[in-house]
Amino acid sequence: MINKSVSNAIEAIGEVKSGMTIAVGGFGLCGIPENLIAALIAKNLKELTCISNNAGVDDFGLGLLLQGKQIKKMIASYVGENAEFERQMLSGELEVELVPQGTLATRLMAGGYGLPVVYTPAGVGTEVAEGKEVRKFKFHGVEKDYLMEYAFEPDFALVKAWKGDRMGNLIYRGTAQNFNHTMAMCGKVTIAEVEELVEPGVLDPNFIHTPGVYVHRIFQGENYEKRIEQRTFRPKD
Amino acid sequence: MINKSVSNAIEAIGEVKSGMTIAVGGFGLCGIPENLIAALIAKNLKELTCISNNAGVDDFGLGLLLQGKQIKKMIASYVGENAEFERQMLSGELEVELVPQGTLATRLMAGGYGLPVVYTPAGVGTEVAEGKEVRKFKFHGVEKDYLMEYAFEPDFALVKAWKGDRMGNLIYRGTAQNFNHTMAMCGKVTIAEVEELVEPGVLDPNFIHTPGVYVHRIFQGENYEKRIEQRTFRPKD
Amino acid sequence: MLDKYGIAKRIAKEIKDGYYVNLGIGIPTLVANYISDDIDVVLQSENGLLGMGPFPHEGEEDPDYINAGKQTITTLPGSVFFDSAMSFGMIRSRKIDLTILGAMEVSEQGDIANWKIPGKMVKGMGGAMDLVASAQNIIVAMQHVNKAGESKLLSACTLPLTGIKCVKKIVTELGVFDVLPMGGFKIVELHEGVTLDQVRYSTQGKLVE
Amino acid sequence: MLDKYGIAKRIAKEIKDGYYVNLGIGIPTLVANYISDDIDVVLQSENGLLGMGPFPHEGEEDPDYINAGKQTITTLPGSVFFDSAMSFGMIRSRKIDLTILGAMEVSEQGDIANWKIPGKMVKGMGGAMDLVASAQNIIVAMQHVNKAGESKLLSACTLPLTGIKCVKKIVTELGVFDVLPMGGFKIVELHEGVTLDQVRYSTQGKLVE
Repeated sequence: MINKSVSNAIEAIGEVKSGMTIAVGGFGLCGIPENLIAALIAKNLKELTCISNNAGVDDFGLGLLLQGKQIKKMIASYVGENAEFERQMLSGELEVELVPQGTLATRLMAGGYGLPVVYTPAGVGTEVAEGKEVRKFKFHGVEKDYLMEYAFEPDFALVKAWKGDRMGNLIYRGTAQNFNHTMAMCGKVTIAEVEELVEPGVLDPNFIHTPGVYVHRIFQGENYEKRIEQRTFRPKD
Repeated sequence: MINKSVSNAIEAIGEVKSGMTIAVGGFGLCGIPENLIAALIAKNLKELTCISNNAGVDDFGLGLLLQGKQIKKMIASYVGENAEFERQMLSGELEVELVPQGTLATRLMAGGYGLPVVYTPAGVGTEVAEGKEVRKFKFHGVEKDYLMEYAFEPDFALVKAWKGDRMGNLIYRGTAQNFNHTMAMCGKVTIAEVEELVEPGVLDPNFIHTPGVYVHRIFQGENYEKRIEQRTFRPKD
Repeated sequence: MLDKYGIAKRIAKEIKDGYYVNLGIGIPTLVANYISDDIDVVLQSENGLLGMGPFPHEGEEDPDYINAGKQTITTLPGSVFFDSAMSFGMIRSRKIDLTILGAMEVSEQGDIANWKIPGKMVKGMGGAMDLVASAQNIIVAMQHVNKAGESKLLSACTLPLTGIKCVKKIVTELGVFDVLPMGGFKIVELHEGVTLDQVRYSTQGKLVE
Repeated sequence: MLDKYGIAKRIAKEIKDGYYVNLGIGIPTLVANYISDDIDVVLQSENGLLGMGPFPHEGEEDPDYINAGKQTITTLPGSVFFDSAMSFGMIRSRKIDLTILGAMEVSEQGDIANWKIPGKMVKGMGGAMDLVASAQNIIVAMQHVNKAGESKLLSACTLPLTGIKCVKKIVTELGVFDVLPMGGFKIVELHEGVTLDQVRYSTQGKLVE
């Protein structure tokens, strides 16, 4: 059995260096790799380029890296929940590249599927299209313009799954899957933290989201806070 | 609850017409939609263009459609197990387009993911590249040639799953998943036969392979033969 | 004249039995409350869920179950979770029948601007550009005029665009308008108590009466 | 001189601990029998399986569990099933460390021909073109000469190509040969009882001794 398990987040991110490009899973604060983010802070890695759908909130998620001025460039689709982010962006300390959410997901997918580019209609006719190749294709019976977008090839992908085994096979729970699976597939090196680490053979081979071949190191995370951004309830019946 | 279930294969293929392009799931004889193939025979539809990794064997799978001269064109990666196929191809009755297996899968995936084209390195420098756009991309640190390949947009996709619910959610078993999931996603209309049809809520929402949004009709198949092509055993211990 | 609940209720009538629907943030989210019990509809949340249910009861919230607005939600029988790439794959491949979203401006060509105001903090486009570029049927839910009293139905958008030639229908507090293929806002209906003059006054773009 | 089992056994030595390996049909399939018990290796079958186990015991065969050669197989703890698109996705994105396949011809540039003989029934390329176009490390297992006694290590392939400039190593009944980046078959080792003259005689392409 190939054993990819390590004991903790610090050991897991051993090779991550300042200046690298890292993809970080999660949507908002849902499904973020809490332990790996803490390890990036503990090791005080700097000048990171982070690819993540969002940038956390001021005191949680990637917001913690922003507090420590560890991020040089943020590639995201929506970054609205974070005052420190706004301050650094407006002051020019932080470089920001906004990418439509579907384009973000698809460029990550392209990396994992070995496709150097994809053509997507998102952003045609908008400022997102500036400087990009535009090409017409007929598809679904309609001829329209598409933008050529490059695959992401991050140095590291840091993802969070629900359960995983020592061979790196991962399963996610609910909407915490979000970008984690796609990012896991495209990291040059992928590190996964899981709520429960099990032995190979425990997970049903029919129902694994991310095959272990994509995962290089795995560990069981600790003290998950799993903070909720918008606690919304229905009226009492 | 959206109810997509119909009572049988004949009802399910109601709108399939002669001359249409249909994607048919399975790898060899594993995971083929046995009931749907039988219905195509019963309705004696002709001039079909079939996209399928293989063409069955003489007396099973798509081979049965070949016997009835129902296929005009076959798009496949490997067609070696079928004498009638060979006869029709050599006589010019049957048009054959051979596509590398990964290109086949990826063109189907592109259809389901709304990507009009993909670039793949398979077939560069071979006869598969003839007439195709070749373009250099740098990916994985290597600059090399890729071929532009178009997404498949079949009129119908006929797939076979293990279990499914009335909303069209599907799960597959073992290597019978193969092309079925990918094809289910790209059919303009997708019809699924399953070994066991259940009510919505029975299948775990975390472990559905093909979301029901891709599936238009579903029914529980009958009398699965599930023939094995190469029955191979290990020596007795 | 309708309030935001009225707009949501009116839009709900556009939803047909068997539809898969994506609801944006704001008024569109309210639409879910007015979908007829007589029809079966599946709500997609682009962060990876088909079959979104109502908000949870207090104490039953689950941090792993959220919608695209990061609100806690529940599932329904037949729900499915999936990853973001598949989510936008199904959007691009036109499996979603109807997309309802808010806007700052819509042009008479169907262009939409709803993500960025120059000079203000830019939060990002999220999934809006993908949705408008691919959806086959887009309804915009918005106020007819902005807070400064300026029309939001324009001959051309003044704000940075989210997508071009994509909006099919607009529902405002004043009425329902189809965006015509050759350009122009066609009055489909005026809400109760609204006069044609009111609409003319509040619409800067070409109105087709 | 080695028989096909010997060739398979020799190739097995190229497999390192932790490798993910794709084995083609024919001699490559035999390689699985000779992988050292001291190392952990995962076999990929491109029809959608990582962690291929041995053939089943008689009576335990399962029609839903087959390999790319359509043979009945078993799984191992940690196995995963997936769809064909993901399978070739992982091949293209270079997650498979080693691909071992047969060939009819290999050129001194590393071109390979293994799918089509003009005038004979064409069965198709299956997954071979995808594998050779993407694999970072390809070993060819084959006989040094064909049934007509003609060399299969050529200056240029005569048969229709499967892929270009991709083969890194060849193991035949005579020896082990690296395909050099600048072209040529570099002799890495001669099998027991094989003379240099035998290899020279059987190799039409440029031999680097």
